[in-house]
Amino acid sequence: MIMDLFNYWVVVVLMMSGFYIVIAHGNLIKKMVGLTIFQTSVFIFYISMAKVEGGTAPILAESISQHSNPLPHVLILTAIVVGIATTALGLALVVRIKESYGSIEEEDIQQLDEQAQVESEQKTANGNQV
Amino acid sequence: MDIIINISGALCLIIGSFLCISGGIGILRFPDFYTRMHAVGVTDTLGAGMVLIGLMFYSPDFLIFSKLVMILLLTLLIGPTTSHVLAKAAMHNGLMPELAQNDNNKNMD
Amino acid sequence: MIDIVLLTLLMVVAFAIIKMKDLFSVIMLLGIYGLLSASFFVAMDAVDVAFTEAAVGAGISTLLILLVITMTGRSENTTRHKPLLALLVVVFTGALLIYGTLDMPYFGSADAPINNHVAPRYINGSMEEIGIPNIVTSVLASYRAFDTFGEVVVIFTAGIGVLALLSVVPRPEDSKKITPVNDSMHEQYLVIRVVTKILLPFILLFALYVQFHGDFGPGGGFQAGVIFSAAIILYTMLFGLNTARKVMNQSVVQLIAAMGVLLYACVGVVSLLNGGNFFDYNVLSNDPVAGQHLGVLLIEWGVGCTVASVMIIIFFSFAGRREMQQHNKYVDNKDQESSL
Amino acid sequence: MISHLPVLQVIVPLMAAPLCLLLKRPQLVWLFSLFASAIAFIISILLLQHVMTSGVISYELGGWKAPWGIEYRIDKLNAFLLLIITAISTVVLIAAQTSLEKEIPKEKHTLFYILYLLSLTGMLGIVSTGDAFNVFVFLEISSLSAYALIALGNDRRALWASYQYLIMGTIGATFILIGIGLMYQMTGTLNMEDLSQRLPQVAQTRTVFTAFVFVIVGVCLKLALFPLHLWLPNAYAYAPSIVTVFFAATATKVAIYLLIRFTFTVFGLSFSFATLPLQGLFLTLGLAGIFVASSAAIYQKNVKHVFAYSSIAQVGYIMVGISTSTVTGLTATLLHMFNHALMKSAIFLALGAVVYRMGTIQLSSFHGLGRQMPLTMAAITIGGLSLIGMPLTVGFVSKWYLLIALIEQGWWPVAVLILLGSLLAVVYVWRIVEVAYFKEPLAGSVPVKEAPVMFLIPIWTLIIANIYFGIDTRLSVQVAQLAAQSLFGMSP
Repeated sequence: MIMDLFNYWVVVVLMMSGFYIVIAHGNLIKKMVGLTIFQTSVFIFYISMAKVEGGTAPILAESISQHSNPLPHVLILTAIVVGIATTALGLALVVRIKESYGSIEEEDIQQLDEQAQVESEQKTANGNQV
Repeated sequence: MDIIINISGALCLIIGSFLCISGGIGILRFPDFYTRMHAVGVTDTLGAGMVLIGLMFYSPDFLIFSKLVMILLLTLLIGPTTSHVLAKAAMHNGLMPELAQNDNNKNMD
Repeated sequence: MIDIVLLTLLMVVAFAIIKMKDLFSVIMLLGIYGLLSASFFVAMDAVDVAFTEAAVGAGISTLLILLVITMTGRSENTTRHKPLLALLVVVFTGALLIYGTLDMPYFGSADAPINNHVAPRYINGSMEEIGIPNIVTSVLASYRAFDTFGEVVVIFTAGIGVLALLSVVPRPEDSKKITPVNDSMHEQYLVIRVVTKILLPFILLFALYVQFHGDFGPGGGFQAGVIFSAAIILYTMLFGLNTARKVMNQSVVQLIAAMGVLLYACVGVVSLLNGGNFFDYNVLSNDPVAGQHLGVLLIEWGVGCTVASVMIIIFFSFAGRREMQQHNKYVDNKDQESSL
Repeated sequence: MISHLPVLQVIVPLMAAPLCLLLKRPQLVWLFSLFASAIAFIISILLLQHVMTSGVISYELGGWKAPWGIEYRIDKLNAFLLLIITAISTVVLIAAQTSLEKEIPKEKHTLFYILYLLSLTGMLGIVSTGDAFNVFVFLEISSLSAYALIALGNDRRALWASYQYLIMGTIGATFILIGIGLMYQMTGTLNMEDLSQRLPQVAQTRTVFTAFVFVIVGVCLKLALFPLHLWLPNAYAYAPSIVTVFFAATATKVAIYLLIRFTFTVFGLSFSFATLPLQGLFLTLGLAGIFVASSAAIYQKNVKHVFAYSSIAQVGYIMVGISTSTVTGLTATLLHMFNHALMKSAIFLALGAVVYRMGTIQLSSFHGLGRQMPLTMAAITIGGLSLIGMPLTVGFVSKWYLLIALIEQGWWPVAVLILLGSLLAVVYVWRIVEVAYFKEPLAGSVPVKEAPVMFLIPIWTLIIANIYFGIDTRLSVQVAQLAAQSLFGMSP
């Protein structure tokens, strides 16, 4: 039982390390890296379940009778593309954030936003007094 | 005939793996960037080459043999180039070899 | 056995990524992570997926992140916000997943539900119905053609999104100025430039091989598109963005991206007009199997075109943004000097 | 051609998107996307008619039978949703060009319309499909375009909001992917109809339980259920006005649709409400959402923030409706989805008009606006009344049904709490009305004119719809009731 499910448990640990990076780290690029690891680990999970003991790659040939399951492969091909699309868009956002905030650390950005908020409120308060 | 092919194939694979391992040890043991580059560059081109040649001995048909030849050519072309570019980039950014630095220091003394 | 070794390596790399502060090493490790998972996919018989993961996970995405850290800096702040809470969430989620694995069919078992319901039809019937040895391609391009269509639209969306976020209005002096190919740097790049020039035709040829060979072995439009764009990206990196833009005109590339999606959709529309359902390739020709062949061929072309051109668009946008930033910095410095 | 309507519904806006790239001229692109959206709207009307008269339509893509190929399956529920989405999209697009002029640089207009159409396509695809994995693919189309659209806002906070949304949205989508994978592993199928038949055999396993939890959490991230709502207010507040209108009216509805589809159809009512304490969970979170978000709305300075928080509160009402798990409760939920789309789109569109004239959306800039922009302010007021649930507006109808459902169950305290929640809505709407009608314009502020016609037409179309469906409830109530009944497996 332990060996039979061992692969899945390792995959769960991989997923969770990616997930941890996403939520615990403040650096925006590191977050994207974490997201990629999280997604890749989910792909590993799908591909693991497609494996059939003694099977071969799902390409038909005369001498081969047992194939691994092709359907998860198809799903993951699609999911990989979705993953790179998300990464590209996320990175584009990071570049723009760096340009306009001057930082890619979550804490700095939140601080800058709060400052801007306070300043604009002071400005409106002054405006009301005038 | 079969025995000769098997033995020579195995020999190539063993030499190749030995070279790869020595390259790995080289990365860990050598003192600075350039000597490490040397360890990786030389042994990986040769190591990978030997493994590929070893695999060629075992290849069942001509198609796979020719694919292996192509991979070999590619590694022969790319391996040295990447080593060269890496070393050059390091040089360009002012990274000096450790031995040269030692010499300089001695001269200054 | 080999899968356990690979999984262990993956775990080591993942933990190293959590620990590392230097983003450059993190990205290198991410590339290694992609390559290791690609090797794992080969061990799991998923050759098509391995091919894609190697091209995307270890190739394009690593390259993109590297390009981004040249603009954003490579060190990470040490402070983490609420690491305990995050750890709690993660441990809870992980525990739930482990709990869920307990009733799963065992790894590699042939009598698991997934091997006995939908999939057998693909393995046993696809040769007669579609006539292509690579089952993954048959499922991808015919049985679940609409998913693949969605995938092409996703990548198109990403291309348009990146363009909307990063596109720079070209400065007028750029188009007039004829920039020489960085001659001062020529000597430094000499070897790699020569080698690249030798390799480029082979890379492009390989892309075409992957495109057409997808029916028989691993490969297909997506992998071909990524390889093709990799060749262009290599060229851009060595010969400069402006030179590459002269080779690949950006608006033409955008046009090709749109045409790829439209080509894919039009295959569906034609099958509609011929009296079948959307993406029913059987009606494309008198003989159903020939129709399937034609349909698969055409949509793979659509996928290849869109993927290649979107990847190029994405890379050009990032590189163009970087160039603009450097130009602005240069101008700023000059202004400061002149004011002094 | 009529039998191909399900796929045309999605394909028309989808193909229009790359075609826009070929047209180049922003004006043309705008007209073209308006045209495409209008065609989608007509198709959705035809589909709804067809479904009401002759039942469920199943469309096999690629001609492959259902568990092997991908199936589009249109029943009353998704036909209703399709109608909401396409109607709002079309009406909103009318004002798009005028609004964009002020908010987005000219050279990005074409890209904006392409992303808008792709986002529309994604939502329509999620709603039409009968295949679990296809849901994931189209979910990503709509989310990716949403991230890009939100980031087009001209405040730098739009970028940060969009990034946060991207992280949360991708985590949500990955959770859904994990859930789908687990379900697939236990049943071997991805088709929803097939899943619903095969899942009961393995319903007792721990794997299916985990799959259910992951799907529900993933969807709840997308629909901004309290306490997973943190990405929403900023994303709505800093996006371009048109994007806010479109997403506020449709995006959360699509996520709620997914929730209903997975809990009621795929996992089945008995499984969903028996294995997890969903009833209590949804009720608690829904009520908490209503109170927390409504009170937060009261303290906002930015008017878009006020109504963004109000959206989270409205999600709370919808969840309370689902938690009753009765036909009446679900009818109230579906009705509220329709009604909320109507009122929120009207309000946010009117706010867009204010931005067009004033260039800002702070509460302080609303001083004396009731006299300067009477038609726009009237629209905001009527929309606000509808949010509160005044009789003669649509808001009243859905709250009424919700109360009936709660009283049927005998949940008197909850009914009282719902009424209290509406009082909070009175407060935050009143703040805006008070400033606009009873305060003098700030000294030194430049007087502004009424909003342009291209704004007033869609705004007042929506407001009239708000009142019409508040008085003549036959159509909406009937459709919602039939859809709810079909989810419970009753044939009308």
